[in-house]
Amino acid sequence: MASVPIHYYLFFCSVLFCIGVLGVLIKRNVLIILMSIELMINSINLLLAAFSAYTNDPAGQIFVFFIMVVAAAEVAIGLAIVVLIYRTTHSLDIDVLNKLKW
Amino acid sequence: MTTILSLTLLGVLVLLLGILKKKTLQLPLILVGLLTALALTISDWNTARHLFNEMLIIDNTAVAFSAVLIFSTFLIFMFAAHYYQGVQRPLDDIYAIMIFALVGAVLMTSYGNLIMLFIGIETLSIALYVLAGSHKEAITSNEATLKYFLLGSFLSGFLLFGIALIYGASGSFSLHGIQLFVIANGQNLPPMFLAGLFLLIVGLAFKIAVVPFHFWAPDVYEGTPTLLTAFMATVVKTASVVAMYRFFSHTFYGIYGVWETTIWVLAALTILLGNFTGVYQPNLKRMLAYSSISHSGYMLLAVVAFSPFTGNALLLYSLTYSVATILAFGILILVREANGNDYFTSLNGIARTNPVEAFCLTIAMLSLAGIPPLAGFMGKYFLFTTALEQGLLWLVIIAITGSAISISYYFKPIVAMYLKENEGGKLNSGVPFKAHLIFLTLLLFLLGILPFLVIGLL
Amino acid sequence: MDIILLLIPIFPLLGFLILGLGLRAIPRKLTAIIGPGMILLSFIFSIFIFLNFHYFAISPVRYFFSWISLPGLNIPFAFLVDPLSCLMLLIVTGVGFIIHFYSVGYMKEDPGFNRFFAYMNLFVFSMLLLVLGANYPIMFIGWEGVGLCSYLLIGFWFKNHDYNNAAKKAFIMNRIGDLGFLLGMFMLFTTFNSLGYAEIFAHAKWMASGNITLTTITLLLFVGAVGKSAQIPLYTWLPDAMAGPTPVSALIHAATMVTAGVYMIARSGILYVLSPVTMTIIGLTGLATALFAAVIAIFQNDIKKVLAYSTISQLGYMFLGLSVGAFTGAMFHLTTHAFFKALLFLGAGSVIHALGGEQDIRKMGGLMNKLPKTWFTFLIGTIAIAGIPPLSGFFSKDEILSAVFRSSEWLWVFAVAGSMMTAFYMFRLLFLTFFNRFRGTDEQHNHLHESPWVMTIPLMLLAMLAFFGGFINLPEIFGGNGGLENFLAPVFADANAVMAKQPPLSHATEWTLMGTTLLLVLAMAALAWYRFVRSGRDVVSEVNKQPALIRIAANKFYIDEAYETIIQKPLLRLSRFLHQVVEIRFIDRIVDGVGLLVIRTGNTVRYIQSGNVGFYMFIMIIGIILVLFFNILI
Amino acid sequence: MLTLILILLPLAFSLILPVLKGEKEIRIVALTGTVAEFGVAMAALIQYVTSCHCQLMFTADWLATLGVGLTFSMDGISLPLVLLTVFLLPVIVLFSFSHHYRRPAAFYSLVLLMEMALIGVFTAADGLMFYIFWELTLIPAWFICAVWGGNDRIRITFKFFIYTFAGSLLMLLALIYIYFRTPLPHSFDFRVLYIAVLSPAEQTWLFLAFFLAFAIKIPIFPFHTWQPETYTEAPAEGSMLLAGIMLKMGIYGLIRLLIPICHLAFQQWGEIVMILSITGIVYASLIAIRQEDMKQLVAYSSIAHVGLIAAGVFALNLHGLQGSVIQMLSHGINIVGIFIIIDLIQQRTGSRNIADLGGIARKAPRLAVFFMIILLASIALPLTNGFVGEFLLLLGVFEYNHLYAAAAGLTIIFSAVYMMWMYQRVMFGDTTPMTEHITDLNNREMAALIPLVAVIFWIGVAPGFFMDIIWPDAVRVLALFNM
Repeated sequence: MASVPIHYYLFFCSVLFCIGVLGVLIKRNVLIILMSIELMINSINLLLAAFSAYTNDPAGQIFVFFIMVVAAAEVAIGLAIVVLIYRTTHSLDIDVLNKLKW
Repeated sequence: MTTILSLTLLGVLVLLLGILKKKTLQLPLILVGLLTALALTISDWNTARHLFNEMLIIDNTAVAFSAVLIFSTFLIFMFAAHYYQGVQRPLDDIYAIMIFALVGAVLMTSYGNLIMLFIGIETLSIALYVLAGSHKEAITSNEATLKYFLLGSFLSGFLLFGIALIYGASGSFSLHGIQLFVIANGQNLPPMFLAGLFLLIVGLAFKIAVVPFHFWAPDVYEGTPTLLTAFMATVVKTASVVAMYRFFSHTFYGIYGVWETTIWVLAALTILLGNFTGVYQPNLKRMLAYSSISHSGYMLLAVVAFSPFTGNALLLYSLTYSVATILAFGILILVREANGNDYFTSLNGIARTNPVEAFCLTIAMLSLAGIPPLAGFMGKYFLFTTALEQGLLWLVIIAITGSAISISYYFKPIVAMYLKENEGGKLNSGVPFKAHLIFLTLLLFLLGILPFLVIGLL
Repeated sequence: MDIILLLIPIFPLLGFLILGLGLRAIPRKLTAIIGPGMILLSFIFSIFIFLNFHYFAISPVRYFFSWISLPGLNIPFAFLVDPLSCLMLLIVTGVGFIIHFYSVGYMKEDPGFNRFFAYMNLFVFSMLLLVLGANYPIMFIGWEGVGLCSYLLIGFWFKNHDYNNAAKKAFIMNRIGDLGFLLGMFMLFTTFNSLGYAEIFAHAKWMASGNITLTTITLLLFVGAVGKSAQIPLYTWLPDAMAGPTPVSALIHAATMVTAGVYMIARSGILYVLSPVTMTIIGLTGLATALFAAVIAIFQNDIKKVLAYSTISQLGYMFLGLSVGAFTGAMFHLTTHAFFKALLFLGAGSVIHALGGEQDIRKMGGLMNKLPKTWFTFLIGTIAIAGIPPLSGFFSKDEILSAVFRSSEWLWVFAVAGSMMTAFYMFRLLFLTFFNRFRGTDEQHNHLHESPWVMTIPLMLLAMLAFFGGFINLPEIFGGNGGLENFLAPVFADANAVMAKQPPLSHATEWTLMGTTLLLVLAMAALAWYRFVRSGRDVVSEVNKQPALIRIAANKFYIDEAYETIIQKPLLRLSRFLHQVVEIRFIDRIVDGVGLLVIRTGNTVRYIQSGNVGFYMFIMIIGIILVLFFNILI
Repeated sequence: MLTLILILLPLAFSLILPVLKGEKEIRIVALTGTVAEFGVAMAALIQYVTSCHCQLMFTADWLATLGVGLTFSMDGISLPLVLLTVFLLPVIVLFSFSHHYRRPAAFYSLVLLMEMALIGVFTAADGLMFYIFWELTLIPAWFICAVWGGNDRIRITFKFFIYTFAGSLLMLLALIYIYFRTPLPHSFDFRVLYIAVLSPAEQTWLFLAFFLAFAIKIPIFPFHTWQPETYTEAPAEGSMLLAGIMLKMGIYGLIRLLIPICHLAFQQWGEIVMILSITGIVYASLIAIRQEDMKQLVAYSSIAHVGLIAAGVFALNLHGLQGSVIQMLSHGINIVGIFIIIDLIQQRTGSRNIADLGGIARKAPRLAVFFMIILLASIALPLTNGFVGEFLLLLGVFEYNHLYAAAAGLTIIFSAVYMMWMYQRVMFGDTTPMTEHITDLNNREMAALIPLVAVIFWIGVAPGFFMDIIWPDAVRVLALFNM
C-alpha cells in the first residue's frame, strides 16, 4: 500500500476523471451522461482518500462521505429530471431539447 | 450561526405548515421568519466568531453579505403571493426549497473550509435544479432544469477535483491552512495547487455565469419561472461572487494573486460578450439574463482589483444590482401574466395604461445602466474607483465601453413603454404589489443618494 | 455742451423709437412732423456745436459711458468733435433734413409711410455715430448701422423679390467690407493697445513710413471702405440699391453713407500717408472705378442707374484725391457731391413722381416746360457735377485734379478723361429727359405735373447749395482764402506734414490745366447736345442695334453675371456638396456605423448561444483547458 | 445656502407637478416655479460680490471619507450661466403654453427637473457632483425630446443619448483618474483637482477624454452630427433647452476642467482643437446656406456660433474667455428667441419649410420686427448682444493667430448670408397659401419675447454689468492655466 507512490493515484484518478469528462462530452444519452458524471465524482473520491491516507489526515476521508451524500442527492434529482423530460419528449437525447437559444 | 439555524428551522416549519394544509399562513410566516433571520444575522455584527473549528467563520463580511442575500430573498418573496395566486397545487415545497437554497447561499458567504463551501454550493445548486423545473407542465421549464442540472453537476465535478487537488497540495481544506501553505510557498506554488486553484475558480465562475462558463444562464433564466429566475439572478450570483472573493481574501490576502490575469481576462470577456449579446435581444427576460452576465463581469472587476475596499464595493454593488434586478423581474411577472410572453413588444405603450409600473421599470433600467443619481451609478462608480486605484485602467475602459453599449438595450423597454403605441393588455397589479414596486424604486433612489449607508461598513 | 452733443444723435434715435414702436398708431400728419422734425433739431444743434466750435478746441473727445471695458481693453462710448466731424455733422443733418422734408411729399401715398421715416431716422442716427465716434468701434457701430438701414430701405417695398435681392446683396457686400474693417481694428488694437483715434494717431505719427503692419492695417480698413463706398470690386450693389425709394438713394447712396469710406480714410489719414503702398492701391482703385463706372454710366437708360454709376465714379475721384494726399480736396468734393448728387437724385425723383414711376429716360423727354422747377434745378445739378465754373463741382474737382497732376501727369490725363465722360453722360441724361418731345404714353402725358412745394423747395435749397457750395473753399487764384482748407488743417496737420511736399503749381500751369479741362468738358456737353438734341434722332430703339463693345458696356460688362458664376454658384454647389456628401455620407455615416457595428456584432455573437447542451459543455471544456494551459504550463 | 435652494426649488416643484390635475393649474404652478427660481437667483445675485472667488458656497459632507462633498458655489463663470438658465426657463415655459401637450404634468416636471440639473452642473464645485448633474440633465432632455418629439424621434433621440452618454463616461473615467493623482487625502473638489500631479503624457490622455466629452456636447466639428437632426426632431421647448442652455455645459466644462487641468497638453493639442473649431465655423456656415428647413438652418448656424465660442476658449487669452462667456449668454438668448419665432410660424402655418413661406411681414408686422431684431442680434450687429461677444471672441482669436481670426471672421459674412436669405424668403415676397391667414403675435407671445429683446439690447449697449462679473474669474482661470 505505502509502496505505491502518490502520483500513481493522482495519475490514475486523473485518467478516470478524464474518461468521465469524455463520456459526458461524447454521449448524448442523459443516463449515460449521469453515469459519466458519477465516474468523475468517484475518481475524485478515490483521489481524496488517497491523499488523506498519505497525509494521515482524516479530513479527506470525511469529505468523501460528504461527497457521497451530495452525489446521491444529485443523482436522485437527476433521475427525477430525466423522468420529467422523458414524459414530455419521450426521448433521452439531450439535443432534443433546444427550444431555448440565442 | 443563528442565521443558518433559524433559516433551516423556517424551512422545516414551512413544510410542516404544508402538511397541516395551512396555505394562507405560509407566506406571512416566511416573511416574518426571513425578517427575524435578518435581524439575527445583523445581531452578529462585529462579533467575529469561528465555529466548528473554522468550518464557519462569521466575520463582518459574512454577516453583511448574508444580510444582503436574506434581504433579496425577502424582496423576492414579496412577489410570491401575486405570482402564485390562483395556483391550486400546494406550494410549501417550492417555498421550503427556496429557503434551503438560501441556507446554501449563506453557507457560501460564511464558509471557513472548502468542505463547507462545497456543501453550500451543492445545497444551493440542487435546490435550484428543482426550482428551475418547478413549472412541470412547461417544456421550457423542463429544458431549463435539464440544462442547468447537466451543466451544473458537470462543472461541480471540476470544482470538486480542484478542491481535491488543493487538498492534496496543501494538505488542508481550511482556508487558514491553505493560507499558511500559500504564504510558505510564496511565489512558486506547486502546479498541482495551481491546477486545483483554477479548477475551483472555474467552478465558481460557472455559478457566477462568467464567460465562457455562462452558457447556462440565458437559457435557464428564460425557462425558469420568473420568480425563481429573480432568485437565481440575484441570490445565486451574489453568493458565488462572494464565495470567490472570500476564498481569495482569506488565502491570498496581501500576496501577489497568481489568478489576477485570468480573472482579468474572464472579466473583460464577460463584460464585452454580455453587453454585445444583450444588444439584439427581442426578449426582455433574456435581455436581463445577458445584463446579469455583464454585471457579473463588473463584479469581477472588484475581485481583480482585490484591494481592502473591494468588499465595500462588492457589497454596495451586489445590493444595488439585486434590488434593481428584482424590481425588473417584478414588472416582468406582470408583463408575463398580462401578455403571456416576455417580448419587448408586450411592453408597448404601458406608460399610458400603467404609469407607475412604467416609471418603476424605467428607474430599474436606468439604475442597471448606471445613470446618476440612482443606486446603480454609485455601485459602478465604486467598482471603477477600486479598479482604477489598482491601476486597472484598461479593464475599466473596457467596462466603460461595456456600459456605453449596455445603454442600447436598457433603453429598449423604456422606448417601448413610452414611445410605442399600446397593443398588449393593461398590467393589473394589486395595491400591495404596486407598493412593493414603489418601495424598491425608492430604495434605488435612496442607495444612490445616500450610498454611505452601505459603503463604509466593511 | 456735452448734452447738446449727445442730443444730436439722440433725436433721430428718438424719432426712430417713436415711429418704430407706434408703427400703425401714429397718424401720417404727426409722422410728417416727427420724422423731419427730429433731423431738423439735430441740424440746429449741429450748427450750434459748429458755432461754439472753439469750446472743443482744448478737449475734443467727450466720454459718455464705458461700453466694453476689460483690463487692457477699454472702449468708451465717446464722441470726437473736430473740424472733420463737424463738417460731416452739418452735411449729414443738413442734407438729411432736406431729404426728409422732400420725402414727406414723395412718400405721401405710400402705405409704409411711418416705417419709412422710422428707418430714415435710424439711418441718420447710425450715420451720426459713424462720424462722431471717437474710436473705431463706435465708428463701426455706425458703419454697420448704416449698412443695416440701407438694407432695410432698399428692400423697403419688400413685395418685390428683386428689390429684396438687391437689399441682401448690398448688406452682404457691406459685410465683406466690414470683416476687413473688423480685422483692421483688431490689428490696430494689437499694435497700439488702443482703439481711440487720439491714442492711435499719437503713436502712429512716430512710426516709420512703409511699415508693414501699418500697410496691412490700412489695407484691411480700405477693404471696409471699398465695401461701403462701392469701389471696384465691391461696387455692384450700389446700382441695384436704386431699387429703394428715390429719397433713400439721394440720402444714403449719394450724399452720406457711401462717402463713409472716404471719411474713414480721411480720418485715419496719418496711417495712410505712412503706408505708400496702400495709397497707390487706393489711387489705382479709385481711378479705375471712376473711369469704369463712367463708361457704364454712358450707356444706361434708367435715370437712377445713370446717377448711381456717376456716384460710383465720383467716389472714385474722391479716393483718387485721398491717394495723392489731397484729403481736404476729397472732403471738399465729398461735400459738394453731397449737394449736387442729392439734388440730382431728388430731381430724378420728382421726374419719376411726375411720370408715375417711369424711370427709363428713353420714354421721357420734353419735360422742360412741364416741370420747370425740376428742370432748372436739375440743370444746375448737371452743370455742377460736370464741373463748369462757377458751380461747386468745378472747384472741388479741380482741387483734386491739380493735386493729382502734382503727383503724376498720367494720372491727371486719365482723371480728365473721366470728368469728360461725366460731362457727357450727365448732359445726355439732361437732354434725353428734358429736351425734345415727350416719348412716353399719352396717358402719362396727360398726368404730367410739377411736383408739390414740399418737393420743389428742397430742390431749390439744394440747387442753391450746389451752386454756391464751391465758395467754401475757393482756391486763392480766384482770390479765395481756402476756407475749408484752413478749417480742416488741424485735422490733417500730421498727415500733411508727412506727405512729401511737391512744390505748389505755378498759377500759369493751374490756369492752363483748368482751361483745358473746362474746354474738354464743354466740348463733351456740346457733343451730347449734338448727339441727342440737335439731330433729333430717335433714341427709343437704341441699345439693340449697337456694336458689340457698346452692348457689353450697356450690360455693365456682365460683371454681375461674372460674380454669379465665379462666386455665388460655386459657393452654393460647395454647400450642397458639404451637406449631401461630407455631412450625411461621411461623418454621419461613421457615427452611425459605430452603432451599426455594435448591433451587427451583437446579432452575430448571440448565435453562439446555440441552445445545445453538448456544445455548451464542449466550449466550457475548451475554456477550462485554456485556463489551465495558460496558468500552469506557461 | 441660496445655491442649495436654487437647486432644490425646481426639484420640489417638479415633484409637486405630477400630483396636480388639470392643464391650467399645472401650467400656473410650473410658471410660478420657474419665476420663483428666478427670484431666488436675483437674491443670489444681490449677495454676490464681484471678483471674490467661490461665492455663495454651500458645503455638506457626502462620502467625506472618499473626498466627495456636496459642494456648490458660484463664480464669475458660473453665475452668468445660472442667470441665463433661470432667465430662459420662465420664457420657455411661458412660450410653451401655446402648445397643448398630452400629459402636461410630466412635461413640465421634466422641464423643471432639467432646470435643477442644469443649475447643479453650473454650480457644482466638486468633480463628482459635476458629473452626476451632468448625466442627470441627459434623462429629462431625452424624455422631452423623445416623448414629445417628431416622427423620427426614436432613432434620433437614441443616437443623441448614447452619443453624449458615451462621451461623458470618458469624462467620468478622466475625473476618477485625476482623483487618484490628487494629493492625499484624495478629493474631487475642483480646487484640489487643479493641483493634481499629472505628467504631460497623462495630461494628453485626459485632455482627449475631456475634449471628446465636451466636444460632443458642444458640439464641435466633427462630433456634431447628432445635433441638427435632434434639434429638428425635438419639440420646440426641447430644442430651446438643448441649444439655449445644455450645450453651454460643454463650453463651461472646457473652461472649468480642461483648461486648468490639462494645460500641458495644450502645447500639443491646442492648435488642433483650435483648427477643428474654426473648421466647424466655416463648415457649418457653408452648410447652413442651403438649408430649407428653418430649424435645421438654425441648428447649423448654432454649430458655427458655438464653434467660434470654443475657438475663443482655446485662444486662451482674456478676451477670448471673456467673449466666450458673454457669447454663451447671447447665443442662449438669441437662439431661444429664434426657436420661439420659428415655432410660432410653424404653429400658425403648419410648416417651417422656407419654400412654403413668404410675405409674413405684411400679415404679421410685430412678428417680423421681433424676428428681425433677434436675427440681427444673432448676426452680431453692433449694439446687440451678439456683437459684444463676437467682437471679443474674434479679438481673442486674432491675438492667438491672425489668419485663424480671418477664417473665423467669415462667420460675419456667412451668418449675414443665410440669416438674411431666410428672413427675406420667409418674411418678404408674396404670401403663399400657407401664410395667407397668419395672425400676428398675441400678448402672451409678446410677453415671452420682450424680455429676450430687452436683454439683447441691454448686453449690447451696456455689457459692463456682466463684464465686471466675468473678467476676474476669467483672469483666474488663465492664472490656473499658466500655473
